[in-house]
Amino acid sequence: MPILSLIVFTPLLAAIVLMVLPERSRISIRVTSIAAAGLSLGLSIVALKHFLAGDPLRETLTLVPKLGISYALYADGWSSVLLLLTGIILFAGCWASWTIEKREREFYVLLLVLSTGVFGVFVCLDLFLLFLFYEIAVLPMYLLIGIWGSSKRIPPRGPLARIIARFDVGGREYAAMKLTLMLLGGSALILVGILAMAGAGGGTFDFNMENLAREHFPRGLQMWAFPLLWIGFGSLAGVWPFHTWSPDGHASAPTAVSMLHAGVLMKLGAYGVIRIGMVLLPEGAQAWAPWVGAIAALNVVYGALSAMAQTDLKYVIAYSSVSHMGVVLLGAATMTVNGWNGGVFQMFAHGIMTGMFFALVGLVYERAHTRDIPAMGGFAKAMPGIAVCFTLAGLSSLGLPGTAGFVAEFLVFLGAYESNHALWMMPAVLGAFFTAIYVLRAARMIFWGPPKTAEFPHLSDARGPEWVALILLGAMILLFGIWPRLALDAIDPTTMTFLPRLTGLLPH
Amino acid sequence: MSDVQFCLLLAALLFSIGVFGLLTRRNAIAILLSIELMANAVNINLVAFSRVHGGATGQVFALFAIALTVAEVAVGLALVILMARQRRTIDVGEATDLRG
Amino acid sequence: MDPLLIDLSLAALALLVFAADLLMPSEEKRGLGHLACAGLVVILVTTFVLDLRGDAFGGAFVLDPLALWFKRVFLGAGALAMLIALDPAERGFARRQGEYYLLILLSLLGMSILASARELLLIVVSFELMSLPLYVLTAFTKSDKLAGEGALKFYLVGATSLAITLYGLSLVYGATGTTMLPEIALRAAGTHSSLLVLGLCATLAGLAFKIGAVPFHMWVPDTYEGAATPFVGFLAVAPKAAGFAVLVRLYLEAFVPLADRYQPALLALCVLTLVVGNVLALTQSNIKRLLAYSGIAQIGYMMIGLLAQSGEGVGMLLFYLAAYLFTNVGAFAVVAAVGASSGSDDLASYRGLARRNPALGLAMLVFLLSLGGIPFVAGFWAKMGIFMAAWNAGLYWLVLLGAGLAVMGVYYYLRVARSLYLEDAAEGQQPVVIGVPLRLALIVSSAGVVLIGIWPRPFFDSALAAAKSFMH
Amino acid sequence: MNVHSLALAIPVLPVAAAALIGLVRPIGRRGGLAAAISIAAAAASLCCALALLPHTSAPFVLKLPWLQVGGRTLAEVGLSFSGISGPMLVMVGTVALMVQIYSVGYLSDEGSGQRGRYFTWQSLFLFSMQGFVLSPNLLQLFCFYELIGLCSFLLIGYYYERPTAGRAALKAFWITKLGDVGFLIGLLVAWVQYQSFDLATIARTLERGPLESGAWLLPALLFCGVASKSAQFPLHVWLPDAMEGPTPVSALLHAATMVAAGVYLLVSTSFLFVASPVVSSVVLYVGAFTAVFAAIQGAVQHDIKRVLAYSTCSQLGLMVAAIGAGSVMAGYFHLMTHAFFKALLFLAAGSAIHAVHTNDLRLMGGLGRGMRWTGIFFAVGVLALAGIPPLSGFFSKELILASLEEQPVALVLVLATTFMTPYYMGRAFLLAFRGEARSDSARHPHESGWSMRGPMLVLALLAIVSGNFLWSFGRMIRQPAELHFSPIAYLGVALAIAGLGLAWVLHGKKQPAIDALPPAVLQAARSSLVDQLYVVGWKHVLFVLAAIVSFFDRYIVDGVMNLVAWAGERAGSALRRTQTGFAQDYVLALFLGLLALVAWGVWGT
Repeated sequence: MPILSLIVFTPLLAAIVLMVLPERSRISIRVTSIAAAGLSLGLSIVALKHFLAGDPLRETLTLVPKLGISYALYADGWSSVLLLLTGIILFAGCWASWTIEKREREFYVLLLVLSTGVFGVFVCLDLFLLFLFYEIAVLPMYLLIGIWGSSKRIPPRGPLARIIARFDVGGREYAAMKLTLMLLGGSALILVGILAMAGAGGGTFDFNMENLAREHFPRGLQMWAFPLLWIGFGSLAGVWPFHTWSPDGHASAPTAVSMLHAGVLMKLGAYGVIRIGMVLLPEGAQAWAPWVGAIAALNVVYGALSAMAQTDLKYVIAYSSVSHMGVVLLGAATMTVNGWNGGVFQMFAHGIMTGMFFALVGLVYERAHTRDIPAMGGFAKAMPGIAVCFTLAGLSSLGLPGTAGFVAEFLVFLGAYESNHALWMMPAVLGAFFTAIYVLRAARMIFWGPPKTAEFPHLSDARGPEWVALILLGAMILLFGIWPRLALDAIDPTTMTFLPRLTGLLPH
Repeated sequence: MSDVQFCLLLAALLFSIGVFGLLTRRNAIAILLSIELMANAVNINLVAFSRVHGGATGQVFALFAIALTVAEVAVGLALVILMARQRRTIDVGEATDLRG
Repeated sequence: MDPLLIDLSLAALALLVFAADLLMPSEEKRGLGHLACAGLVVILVTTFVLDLRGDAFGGAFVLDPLALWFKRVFLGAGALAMLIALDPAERGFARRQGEYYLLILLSLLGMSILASARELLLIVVSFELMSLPLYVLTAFTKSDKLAGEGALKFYLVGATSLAITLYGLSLVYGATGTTMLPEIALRAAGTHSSLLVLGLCATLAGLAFKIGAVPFHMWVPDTYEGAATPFVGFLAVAPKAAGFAVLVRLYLEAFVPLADRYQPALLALCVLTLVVGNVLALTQSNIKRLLAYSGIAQIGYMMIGLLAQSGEGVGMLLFYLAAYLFTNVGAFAVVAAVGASSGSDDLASYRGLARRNPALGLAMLVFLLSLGGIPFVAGFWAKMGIFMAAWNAGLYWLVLLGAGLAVMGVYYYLRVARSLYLEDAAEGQQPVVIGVPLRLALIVSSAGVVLIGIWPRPFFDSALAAAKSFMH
Repeated sequence: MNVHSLALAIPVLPVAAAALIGLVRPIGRRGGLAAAISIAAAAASLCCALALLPHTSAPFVLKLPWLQVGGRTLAEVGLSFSGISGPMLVMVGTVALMVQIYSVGYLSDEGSGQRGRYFTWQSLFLFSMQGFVLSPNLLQLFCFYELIGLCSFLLIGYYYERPTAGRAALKAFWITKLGDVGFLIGLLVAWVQYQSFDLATIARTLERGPLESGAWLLPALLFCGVASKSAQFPLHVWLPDAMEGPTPVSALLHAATMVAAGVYLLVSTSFLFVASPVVSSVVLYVGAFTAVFAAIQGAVQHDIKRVLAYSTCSQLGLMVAAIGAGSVMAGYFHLMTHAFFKALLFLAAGSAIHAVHTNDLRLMGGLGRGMRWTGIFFAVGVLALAGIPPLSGFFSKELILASLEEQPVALVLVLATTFMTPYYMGRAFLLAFRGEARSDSARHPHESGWSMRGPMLVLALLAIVSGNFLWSFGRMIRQPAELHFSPIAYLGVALAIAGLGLAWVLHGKKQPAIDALPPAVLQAARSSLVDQLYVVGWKHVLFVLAAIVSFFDRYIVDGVMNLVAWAGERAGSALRRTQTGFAQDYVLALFLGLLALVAWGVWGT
């Protein structure tokens, strides 16, 4: 049974089914999409099991031999963990969109199409197909944010006020356009980078990653191709200064989309940087590692500090994503076993955690009708469940032991300290501390203290379907925090197969 | 200088005059005439070259070219008439509704 | 089979329509349209069923896979244009519609011959046979001032460029003493006469006008805006393809020995076209002008295929043309539909189209995505192929530039998509209703776009094969 | 039931209780049931600890690989039971159990759901603490250390609707976290230096021979963690504010768990400190200074709980100083005895507060009459803390003084402390329980019920007798335990009695003076300078920095992006002007193009 293809294309099929379903029967629409998501989730668990059992899944089929394009899927440790992440977030996201009313069918269709793209990128061995899936994953965002998003106008100040006013910064259409263009710009660079590798043979193309991994590209090519891939994928991973789409994008997007985008799509970028940029271009990666690491370290602190200064809850979370993705890329840049394991684990941990955050923000917003933190207060009495979940997610994001976030960050710190640039560890640790400050501060202002207004005490706690996402994600945070080997035992072997390509060049 | 080169020079001169007229005159008819001039320059070229290479190719080419330009100008005149009908003028400079 | 079959049958079809036009009473001339359209489809089909190749007139006329590919593009464009035109013609100029179809057929005949011509004189004649009807068709709606203006500009620039082309060709003839392309190639190999170079540069200028490359593009937006939309769909595709046919024949066969002389000029044209086309499209508010400028940008991408100077390059150019055919004709079909219902081509009249007519909105979205080069629609593979060809030809930075500008392109295509999907219809905007033929055209073109997008392999294969047969 | 499962049961029972109460809503909503479960679990876990106590002679370790990296084990999770952890387990278990029982009475008027939450955190807290005590390696120590921080955060913030509670809770969490940053880095250092987190392994490596360089790094970083949790100067600022929590919580925090954790960490990693004299002396002086500093602060407070808080702070200083001086025995034993009498003091203070509904000494007075039991308990606590023989405090303080004989400076400081401690404790006692009542609520206080008195009684007994456990304790942790009655010891006792006497003289009258110290001292002691520094760093450095960064992001980085788009549009509309609409301009462009092409073609190459 082609399990991987099923994982990838189940959402797409569901989307097609949805298109023929009547717009009216909302329950059947929801059920279909949730069922599809659940199926993908279940199968991705199967895929993970297969890898742990020692026979990873693989599917191959040649598409356009003249152009060296083939349909090759392969679930290694990283892929299967990230598949699992995607499955979880998608499933939770479908539940979290329970309250969508406006043009519900189109919403779910786009959501599912997008997730097909994401699944595809994670399992695809053929760079060309990977690029295709990448674009599918990015593009529906435009409509998803543009149609279902929410606008928050920031009255423009400062030197560039006039221009910023022109572009109605914070508006959802602005956010959607900026996100789409920046990510497509990134994908243009990726395309060139991919062509550079695939065409290096000269005359003919070969897009298969495994074949390319066997090649040894000339140093010159590696030197300029790596930055292309790094910036290209990095712009999706929120690498400074190409992160600016993410605060606006995540803030404007509807709940489920924020969950998927921050939870999974940003991982596509990081995955690309490591799996393609670093693994296929080891020398380039080695040469550029100081830059990658330094900017990643910058990301961590920069994101954390920006988050500290925000008053819009969604912006806080969005900037925290920027900071946490910095941790991922830092782990990648260390080029140590711990660093890479930590980086990939952080992808998973942060995905779950930020997904939970956005789900909660959505719930809070639906109830309080504001995202302005100072305007909130004393919600803990009205919505204890949400308060607990928010605190849990916060603890994971500040890397408290017992949550998934700790394992990831600890491994990355360790990797950084072991690496040739021991000092990278400092900003990372500092960033974690800052996270403790802004996350708990936000939690206190929202949930603690006396209620700010009279109706706050009468707000309702999460109920019914809303619990599903929260419980699922919360359980994951704890499960993988207490017993990280569930994921780590899959991540580690894959790291050990890839890393030697780089460490072989290390001057130890 | 050989007579061929003389012919080429003449043609080039004629062509340039055509270009000049084409760029400077506003009257549609005048512009058509300038285009005619340019086309005739071509014919001179062709004839001259056929002298060089011998054979009839050049002359045939020239004949065809003449025929073509005639057809071309016929269409042109039709368009000018249309313009005259629509705008009561044949000043090309008047027709600038489409721009940007 | 007789290599002239296609062209002869086209001519016959034209005559048939002409005769029928004379005989038919002026009420049911609509039948002519059906007749012409059906005829084109039949011819198109025959090109697939019969195995056609060979040459005539001592090699002056050749029917090789390359020519065949171009002819199919022309025929397809013609047939679709007819379909789109049926209703508007009935509404706009019911009594004269016979001429309309006749002129399109004649222009098609010209193109079809042009694609096979390997002799300068034949090229010139067929080129004119193609161009003259286009001038007339542009001005076909006599009552419309804009149409007249567009036609006049089109004509002036066209006539001038014809003169320039002729001048250039005369020099070419002078320098080589022959008009047969293969001969020219042989003789050119030896010489480096600046006369010849002058000639082929002048010719290049003339042809650049036809394909609308910057700076010879300025007629394009005005003509598109002025002319009737159903015709623009045709004008935007077929003549451009024809122009590329000539360019390929002349510059990749006859003038190959001088490639290093004209390559830089061609490169400059290409870059200019890419940049200016995209930048100018950024701020357009009239959909036809927007599509005109974006079309110019598309031409820039096709020229990359030319620049690659390789069989792969030509093959990808052919593929691009096929994709462009469906995409662009389809897009203009939508414009025609909306224009007919709202009477305006302004972007504003596309607000909330996705709600007013979901099918139409979706079709437009598909075409826009294809123009923007987004995966799973034809345009993506077209750009991709061009880039890969360019890469193999070592034009790395051109690929980078192209890819970057493609993003810029996405911006203005998304602007349209935004008014389709994100904005709500202004009050008073009715749901758009479209007639059967137009719907048919839309179905065909969008089906083509999606099919190529999902399973491009057969198209790639045959395009590359055609190119291989030409660039041995 | 074998020892392993006993050891396992110690942390597992409380966490099971916590899960039960926290996750099963029906139980969580019934406060009484929750309390019962939690207390039962605590009791059971205490029993296990007691049952284990005889086996300290046969230490054992249970391990499970927790992180597998690069094909080998990076870190393990497990239990290590030894003479070090044995007594601690019992102490923690006892105090926690007593506090929980006490809480039933103390929180009787709380909402039932609220109590459910309270006992969830309590059980979780017990779990974290016992897990911490049983940790075999640094990583696990760190994990539970953080969990302890979390639990105290939650408990301090128990009254979450009080703004002050929230702030205090966060302050505690952040400051301890700040110290833990050091601890965390310490972990990294440990891994790079010793390739292991396992304490035993590290110890063995050290025995084989000291590191060639950087041996000071690890202990120094660990001490950051210690200082933050055990409230050593300058990281002590969270401790007084932590009084926002319910009084039983303060008792737990200050006696058995939060602050004890720091000292226990110091104890269990003492071999690292031995290896680097520099750090040890730093530890010594920081401890000694904290002892005096806090003692001065304690002498000027009006809030009875704050007095106790500062006394905790200063006692911790003594323990740290002792360990810094190299006598683990002294520090650790003082931790034990202190736990009992400090818990007692807090619970007694709590019962007083519960009666008077205020913490303010100025509004108390004469409570001894109405609440005889409480008064006696408090008095016992005071005497024990003062180190009056034969109470428990005397023994441990003896050891500490003895351990400092070679350290003149520290010795002086500690002696000063031993003089001041009895003074301010005596002052607190006299102001609260003797003299005239100074407020209506203080006039007719009613003694609290047995659910509160019982635990106090137990603790009082322990506070009196636990000193005699010294020798068995010494056997357990395999250290020589003897009291040598040196002159310093006598001096210590004399100073203690002097301190009490001074308190009696200054505050013993019917209308006692609240503050007897010279105003200058009061001024100096009350101006919380260290706090100010934190506030400055917080408000005027961190947040200003954050504001700058986010401005930069929004208007510079983002601005550039927008600028690019803007430039594109400008270029577009500029180019549009070239499209004039004049046919002849088009022709002109055509010719210019032609010229360019020709020029390029003919002369270009």
